[in-house]
Amino acid sequence: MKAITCTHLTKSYGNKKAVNDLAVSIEENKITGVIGRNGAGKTTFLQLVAGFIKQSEGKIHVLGEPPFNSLKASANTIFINDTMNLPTSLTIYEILKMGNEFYPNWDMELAERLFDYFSLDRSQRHDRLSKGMKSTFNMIVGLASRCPLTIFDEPTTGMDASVRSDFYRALLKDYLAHPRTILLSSHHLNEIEELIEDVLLIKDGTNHLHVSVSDLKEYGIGVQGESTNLEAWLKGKDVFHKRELPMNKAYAVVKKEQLDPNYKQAGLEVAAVSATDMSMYLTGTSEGGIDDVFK
Amino acid sequence: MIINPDGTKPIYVQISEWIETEILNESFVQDEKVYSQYQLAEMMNINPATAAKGLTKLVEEEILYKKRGLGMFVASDAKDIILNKRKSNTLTKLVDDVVAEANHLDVSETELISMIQTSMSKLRGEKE
Amino acid sequence: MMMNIAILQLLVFIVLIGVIMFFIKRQKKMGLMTIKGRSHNWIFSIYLLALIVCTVIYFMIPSSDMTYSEPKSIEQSMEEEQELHDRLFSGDIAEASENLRNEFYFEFTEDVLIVKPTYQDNYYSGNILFERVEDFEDEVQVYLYSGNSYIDGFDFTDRIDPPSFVLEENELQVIERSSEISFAKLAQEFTLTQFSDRHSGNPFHTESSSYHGAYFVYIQVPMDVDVTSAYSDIELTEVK
Amino acid sequence: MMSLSEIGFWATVKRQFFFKVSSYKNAFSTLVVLQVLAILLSMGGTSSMGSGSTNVFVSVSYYSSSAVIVFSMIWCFITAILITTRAYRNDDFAFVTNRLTQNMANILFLLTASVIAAITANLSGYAVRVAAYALHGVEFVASPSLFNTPGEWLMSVSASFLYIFLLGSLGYILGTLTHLNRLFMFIIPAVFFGGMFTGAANDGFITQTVLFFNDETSFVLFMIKVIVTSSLLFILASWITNKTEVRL
Repeated sequence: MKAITCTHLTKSYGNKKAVNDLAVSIEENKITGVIGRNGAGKTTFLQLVAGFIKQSEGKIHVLGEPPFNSLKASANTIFINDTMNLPTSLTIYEILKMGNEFYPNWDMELAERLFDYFSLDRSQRHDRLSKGMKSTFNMIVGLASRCPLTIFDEPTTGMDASVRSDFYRALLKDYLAHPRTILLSSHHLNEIEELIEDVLLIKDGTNHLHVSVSDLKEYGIGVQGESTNLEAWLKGKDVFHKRELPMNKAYAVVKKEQLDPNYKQAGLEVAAVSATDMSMYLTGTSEGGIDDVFK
Repeated sequence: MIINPDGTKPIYVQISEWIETEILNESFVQDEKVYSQYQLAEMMNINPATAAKGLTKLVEEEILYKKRGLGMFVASDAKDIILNKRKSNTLTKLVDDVVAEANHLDVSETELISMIQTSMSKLRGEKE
Repeated sequence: MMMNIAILQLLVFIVLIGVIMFFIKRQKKMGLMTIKGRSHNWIFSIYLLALIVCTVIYFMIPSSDMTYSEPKSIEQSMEEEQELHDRLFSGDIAEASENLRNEFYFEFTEDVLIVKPTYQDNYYSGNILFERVEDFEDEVQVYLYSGNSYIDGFDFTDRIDPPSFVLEENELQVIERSSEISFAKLAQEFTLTQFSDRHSGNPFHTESSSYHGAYFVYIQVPMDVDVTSAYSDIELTEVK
Repeated sequence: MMSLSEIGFWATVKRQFFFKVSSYKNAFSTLVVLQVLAILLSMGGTSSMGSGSTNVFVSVSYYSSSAVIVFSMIWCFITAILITTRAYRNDDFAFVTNRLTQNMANILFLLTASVIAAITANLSGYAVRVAAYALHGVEFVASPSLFNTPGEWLMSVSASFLYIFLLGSLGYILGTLTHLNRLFMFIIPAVFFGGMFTGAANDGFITQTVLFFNDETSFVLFMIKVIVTSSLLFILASWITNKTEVRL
């Protein structure tokens, strides 16, 4: 069964299409990383999935039904975001108890343990928490709710490195014990690369690539050599990235399947490309990089 | 073992290589059950699907065998397979390097072959 | 006067709305426009307790401290006064003793009695009656009657200082004294008056009705005494 | 594998309602502040009348909790506007809801708030009177029928409740309209209170609307008018909000 399926999914604000003709189908009980640059449409896509907003065009099904205004989708989905609203008149501990009331799978014991582990103050109010503490608290809500569809949108904003790794570890352990569909958005993949199974790369509001992380790692290959030789060799190939190097050399990233054996004759060297770099090249705006600015 | 996510080697390859090393170290002996994908995920802090892929790779190479519902076990000739694989991998790499170096130094193919033959007869002579 | 009240009310509400809007603007995510901070459950509890205590106290106020009034219509008051008027004009003062407010006795040896009421705004609102009594000899008897005064059915006639009389030579002066009366009335909420016959159509204005009883000066003089007024426009009525 | 949970409509409304009661509980502190303010204003006598007949000057101070009821109406109005603002609407979506359950829970909350406000406002009448009794060394007059019967007290509470709830539903629809266009935020209160108290629009829509309720001398008809009007306003508000999105 698919947890999320969408076709031609479009969400426009005025003339701008935040999500544009996106088609994707995400399998149940997988952790999927939603990766994209700022403004690529990640949050809009996740809000559509959470049923917070209604699509302008296309179709979306979450856990079997359109999520907008669906009580079933709401009960089985939780959306965690650093700007998420929580009542400020309740203490954060009261909010946990409220979550316990609302979410059928809520694990209060887990919530309390995490609460104590991260030494949160029970009588504190959500709006008074520091950015990092707020993210930590939101993360606890997201984990404890044990929703069949759990969405974390940039969950680690403001967290320090140790809390961050604690969070990913907690997420993994809880996922192992209670497998569920998890969407985890981030603009850098390297942090979550080990954790996720699939990657959904979003660029310009649409599904740019949806593959497993290991496939992403073997998706492209870096080629390096004399500029002129490289140029000649690159003809007719899909180039994801290219940059000039000192001494008239250049580096380019192409699709691995397009690596023909004659590269050695052209005096070129090859090297694998990390998934993080690959995702960066794929979601980048143009072939050129920051170096082009300084030409 | 520490997973290196920035490395160019996919994580599942790192996992399978680690298990191979454990078998060579005899941490796992013949017909012993190895870690499950969940144990690996927990230990290495990785997605269980990635761990499963690493295990599957070893099953494909017949280093491990699968018992339905019970888990993965070390094959009887696992050690040999690993050793052979590593040998051939290492040797191939060395040969590649030699060829590349010979190319740089303008050493012709026949010259290189004769160098290898000399080296081999020297080795034979030492043994005798 | 009414205009000023309307403007005042408007001002109060503009200020109130302003204050509320200020709170909304300032604390866009506060615990519902309140004093910031922790929950204020105790504020509400204390308030409720205070209200209940006040309710108990209210019912413990001795009933003697309160005057209860039946609402009385103006027509009813006017009818009562007309009755008094008719009695006095027919000389039936024994029947009017209920409305007697003051009486004076003077020795009088003159031939003409000049009644000099106190003018207010060039106008005297009372009635002056006189009666020639057969067995009167060198004497004048002055009775002051008045109709009852009501506000919202509450009879405050007793609280008014009635005018007194002074005889100087042959001039009978009416000395009016001013009275200031203030009292509190427990009104009903507009949510109740709306569905009763006292509905006024304005939730901010409690309907009130007041009636001021008129004065009747009743003078008894000997048969041979003439009674005149100090002012030409004041009418004297002889009761026969 | 985690099985999907089915949640009933009314179960969700119930949870949302209890959530609102506990997270909006501070609104009741505001109610206390406003009612105390109104009580203090009422202690001077809500209306005083000077009347002179020649040399007699009479002044009467009327003591009632009418002002407290009016303040409670304003409170409910403002509270209803507040709970329609984005900040509060979005809070609900942190937990389980859809737009219909959200509106239902809001209506239930406003109903509860109106009942509480009506009861305290009517109780405060005694506070006003006790204060008048204690503070003013003046003649004290009471109508014989003043709140002597529980039936009358109940009717006053019910009528207060209906008035307060009516204002709540008005605030709710106006708050919802401001979702559509920000300009409503300033236009509506200005027109409403301006029109109500200056008397400028004596035959205008606002006066007619006020009279529609305030001139109704039959309690049953009044009740029907309020219930029908509030229901229509809430249905309209629910219809408008059924398409609103949660913006972060």
